[in-house]
Amino acid sequence: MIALLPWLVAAWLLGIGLYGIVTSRNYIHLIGCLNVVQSATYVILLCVGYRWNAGPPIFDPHPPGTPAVDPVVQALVLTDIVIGATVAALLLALAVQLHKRKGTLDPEALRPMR
Amino acid sequence: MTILLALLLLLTAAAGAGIVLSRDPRRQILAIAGNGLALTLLFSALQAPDVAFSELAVGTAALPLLFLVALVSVRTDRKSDL
Amino acid sequence: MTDLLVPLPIALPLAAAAILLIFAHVWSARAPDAIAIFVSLATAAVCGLLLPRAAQAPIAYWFGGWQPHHGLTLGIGFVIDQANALIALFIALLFSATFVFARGYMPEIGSHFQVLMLLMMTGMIGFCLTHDLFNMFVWFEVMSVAAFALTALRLEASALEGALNFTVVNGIGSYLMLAGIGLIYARAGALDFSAIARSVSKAGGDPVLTAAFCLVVIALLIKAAIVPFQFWLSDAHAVAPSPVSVIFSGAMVSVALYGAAKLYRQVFAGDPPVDFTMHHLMLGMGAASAVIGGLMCLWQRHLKRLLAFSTIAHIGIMLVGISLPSAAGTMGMMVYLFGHGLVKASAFMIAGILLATYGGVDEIGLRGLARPIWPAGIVLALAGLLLGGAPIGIMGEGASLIGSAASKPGDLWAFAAITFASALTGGAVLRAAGRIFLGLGRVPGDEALAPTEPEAERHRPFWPMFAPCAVLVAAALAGGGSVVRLVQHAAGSFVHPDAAGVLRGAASLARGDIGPLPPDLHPLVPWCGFALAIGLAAWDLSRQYLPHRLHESARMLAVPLRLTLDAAHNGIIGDYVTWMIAGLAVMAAVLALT
Amino acid sequence: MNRIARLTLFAVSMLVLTAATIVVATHMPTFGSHPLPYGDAVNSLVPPARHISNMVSAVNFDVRGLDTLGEEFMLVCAVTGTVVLLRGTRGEQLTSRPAGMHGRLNAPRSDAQVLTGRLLGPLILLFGLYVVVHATVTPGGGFQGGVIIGSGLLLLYLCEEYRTWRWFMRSRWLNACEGGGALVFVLAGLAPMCQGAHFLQNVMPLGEFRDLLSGGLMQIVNAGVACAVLGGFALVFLEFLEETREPRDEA
Repeated sequence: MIALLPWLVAAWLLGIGLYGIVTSRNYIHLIGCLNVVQSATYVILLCVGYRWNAGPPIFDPHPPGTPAVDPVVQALVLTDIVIGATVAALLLALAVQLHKRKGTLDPEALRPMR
Repeated sequence: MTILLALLLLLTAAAGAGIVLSRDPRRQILAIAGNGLALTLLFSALQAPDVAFSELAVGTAALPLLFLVALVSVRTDRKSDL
Repeated sequence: MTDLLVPLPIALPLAAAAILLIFAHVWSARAPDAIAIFVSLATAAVCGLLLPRAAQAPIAYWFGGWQPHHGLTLGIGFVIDQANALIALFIALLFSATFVFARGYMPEIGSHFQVLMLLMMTGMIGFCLTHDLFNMFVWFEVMSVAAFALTALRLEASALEGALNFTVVNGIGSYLMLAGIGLIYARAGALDFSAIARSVSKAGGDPVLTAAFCLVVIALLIKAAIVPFQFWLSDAHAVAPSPVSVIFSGAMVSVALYGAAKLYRQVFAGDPPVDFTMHHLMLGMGAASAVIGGLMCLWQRHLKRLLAFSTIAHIGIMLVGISLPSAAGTMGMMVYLFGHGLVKASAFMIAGILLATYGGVDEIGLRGLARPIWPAGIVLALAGLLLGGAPIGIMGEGASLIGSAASKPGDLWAFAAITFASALTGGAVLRAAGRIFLGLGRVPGDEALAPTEPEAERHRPFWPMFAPCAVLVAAALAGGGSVVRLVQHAAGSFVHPDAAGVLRGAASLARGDIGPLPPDLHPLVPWCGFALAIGLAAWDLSRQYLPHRLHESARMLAVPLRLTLDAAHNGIIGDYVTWMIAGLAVMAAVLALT
Repeated sequence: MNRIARLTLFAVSMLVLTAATIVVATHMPTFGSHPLPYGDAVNSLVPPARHISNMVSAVNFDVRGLDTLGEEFMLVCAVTGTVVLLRGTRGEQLTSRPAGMHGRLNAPRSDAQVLTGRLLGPLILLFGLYVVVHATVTPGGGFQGGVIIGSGLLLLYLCEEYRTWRWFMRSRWLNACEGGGALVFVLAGLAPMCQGAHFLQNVMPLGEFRDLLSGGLMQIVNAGVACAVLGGFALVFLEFLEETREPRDEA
């Protein structure tokens, strides 16, 4: 079961995040849900690089050559975290400005120009 | 180790659902911080201290702060409906 | 020498953007414009220098000096074959023209406009040149994030809404892409294209790899605005500042599609489920985008929104080109990409000129007003002719390549769809040109009132804005033969890349051949679509002379379809995401049933 | 679509996708025990080649340094975009000067608050700096340290007076910090090319294994990243906080 659990948890996060986005009635809440979708990618990447009975890929106390998990996916997730935080900041800025213009944050009360 | 990982994965799943299901943005900020903490724990268990560290800095501190500040900006706005 | 040149197309604009930002408070009003024009031209020059070198043999360059050894790639490589170099050159030139067009566009935000535009250019160029999946994702994100910010620059409510929809939909797309990259890494243990291609050919038909392909390609199709992922595009393009729309339609969406073609031809080539997805599902999605985009285009009166829908239609045509089994389709798509980019960029520039000069782009509201700037009208009409399928210039060559690749018994319906769609868009643009610049097609009653909110862009002198768009449209008219020759040479190593050579550390020009081109279409065929375009424009422009009842009944026939499509493009983000998920599910279902 | 139609379509699609997910999940390589050729190669080849012990930093700043370059500029993009969007209505003039003293954000701070802040603030900044310089040895690095410092500056706001805080936080300094860090990264990439090496090639002396200053060029890249992240995060917080001013402050 543990073999499937990481992938199922990732899929669950993806699905529940998308559910939140689809049903959200507040842009700030929606941005939070987007973060949930993103955490699915963290879980996938880190679990792909995991290895039983291996240490972190930092050879500080232990010498190089001891079994270690994959450092590459960890570097990818670091990049991913920056992307998530900055996109969230940008989205929040958009939401704040939109609230100034329209006085509401409800996506369904908004109609872009036709 | 297996049990711990499984529990942490389930905790992450629950924390993610928590963000989605807390529809009130004020309460959602707490959920976001909680999710950051859950992810931090999961990442440490997955032997990724570097990532856990950034998730701690970003997910539990910077991101909730950003949401908080944005929420305050929205509430400062005169036409507020929150 | 070559080694010195390869990093420059990304290093130059990045350094320039950083410098523009550091001294943001120092620049005089004109300096950032001049720097941006200079840097984009310099980037174009570097790409131009790389082009003949890449034509001899693809250039493989390893950042940080991490050459692959023993077939194992550690670092990130750029592999510049002729196709990549051509696209990078095209992007840099298009940005140069846009910077000239946008001179003095937004002085109030200082150098930030140029910083964002330069970073978007870098993102696109990096996206095209890189040979590493995750690196491709990073550049894709650079391009996207810059695009998100640029969309909302005008800060009107509609611009903010458009940007929010754009960001959320594309953000979900990029996370799906990242999930796909994770799956690929799980199976292949590598991120380099050639290394992944090796694993794909070993593990043929593996569901994990197929799912990964779908996830990655969906992100690219979302950016390329293919039905049912297209909803964000019309909201975003219509409200973005005109110079930004020029780039969006001229390069961004088609570059994403180019990325998809590259993944299909160079990484997942020969994987049976992927082949099946491309040849059946993607062909259908391309044709659907073409028709839906064309119809919506015909029904718009807001010129920028009209052009945005025509982009959806033409991107659909390009997707049809990629998904045809024949390599000539892929080659046609590349030719079409250049032609469409030039034409659509100049059309959006005309819209920008109208906004800057008359403070609006409502077709009916502007009727006959723009007579004094008649040269712009000529360009818009030319753009309409080219979009409508006139078999001249770069677009004509591309369309005839795609058409001849599609004119096989099984694919004739796709051929009919793309001819029809391009006639629709051409008709719409010609109609707009006739109404705005010639004052044809008087509209009775309340229809004449503009339903759109007033909008205006900063007034700038006409000729400096007009010059770049005249140059672009002239290039699109005149460049046909030479672009076809270049692309024909490039398509060989694009379709049959030398993957083994890259892993050895030295790529060579592969079998340099895409096989015999399918026979040309009958010379009358393209003119049929073209005649339809003219007819559509004439029908609407001459409606005051037609019997009212005839016109009215024709309109009523289209009403149900029009209402349905309008209702789908309602600007509600929840709906857009639902459509996207439905698209994903259809993809999964089709794959499961085979 | 109305709400019900949307939820129905969503549910049906999710049903299909759940089935697909299960198929894919059962075909995934076994969790925790499948080959990882790329990671293993990094773990075995890089410590002797680069003399550093933190492989994640090695991948980030050296082996896949180009990714981090792109990521840094994406940060620049997002921050620039956020700043432009938030400044839109205020204009830059108001941002470069602190607003008037009245307004709710200048509420008096209690002594305890000020004391905590004055003790904690420097500690956090020091900790951030520590994290930055230990990039090549222990977990952490320019990115994490930059975030800590950038957000730590916010603490100054919470416990000092608004005026004092604004004295520290000038958007042009932060701009220069952000852009400067990014520029350092590009230059660190271009400099090795003067010696005929590749972009971002680590041609500097590599130092001792596990030494604080090991890693050669990575140290410079790391410092650039720290600056860019620090400036970026601080700038975003600054602009958002300016947004919380009462409208009458702007008069």
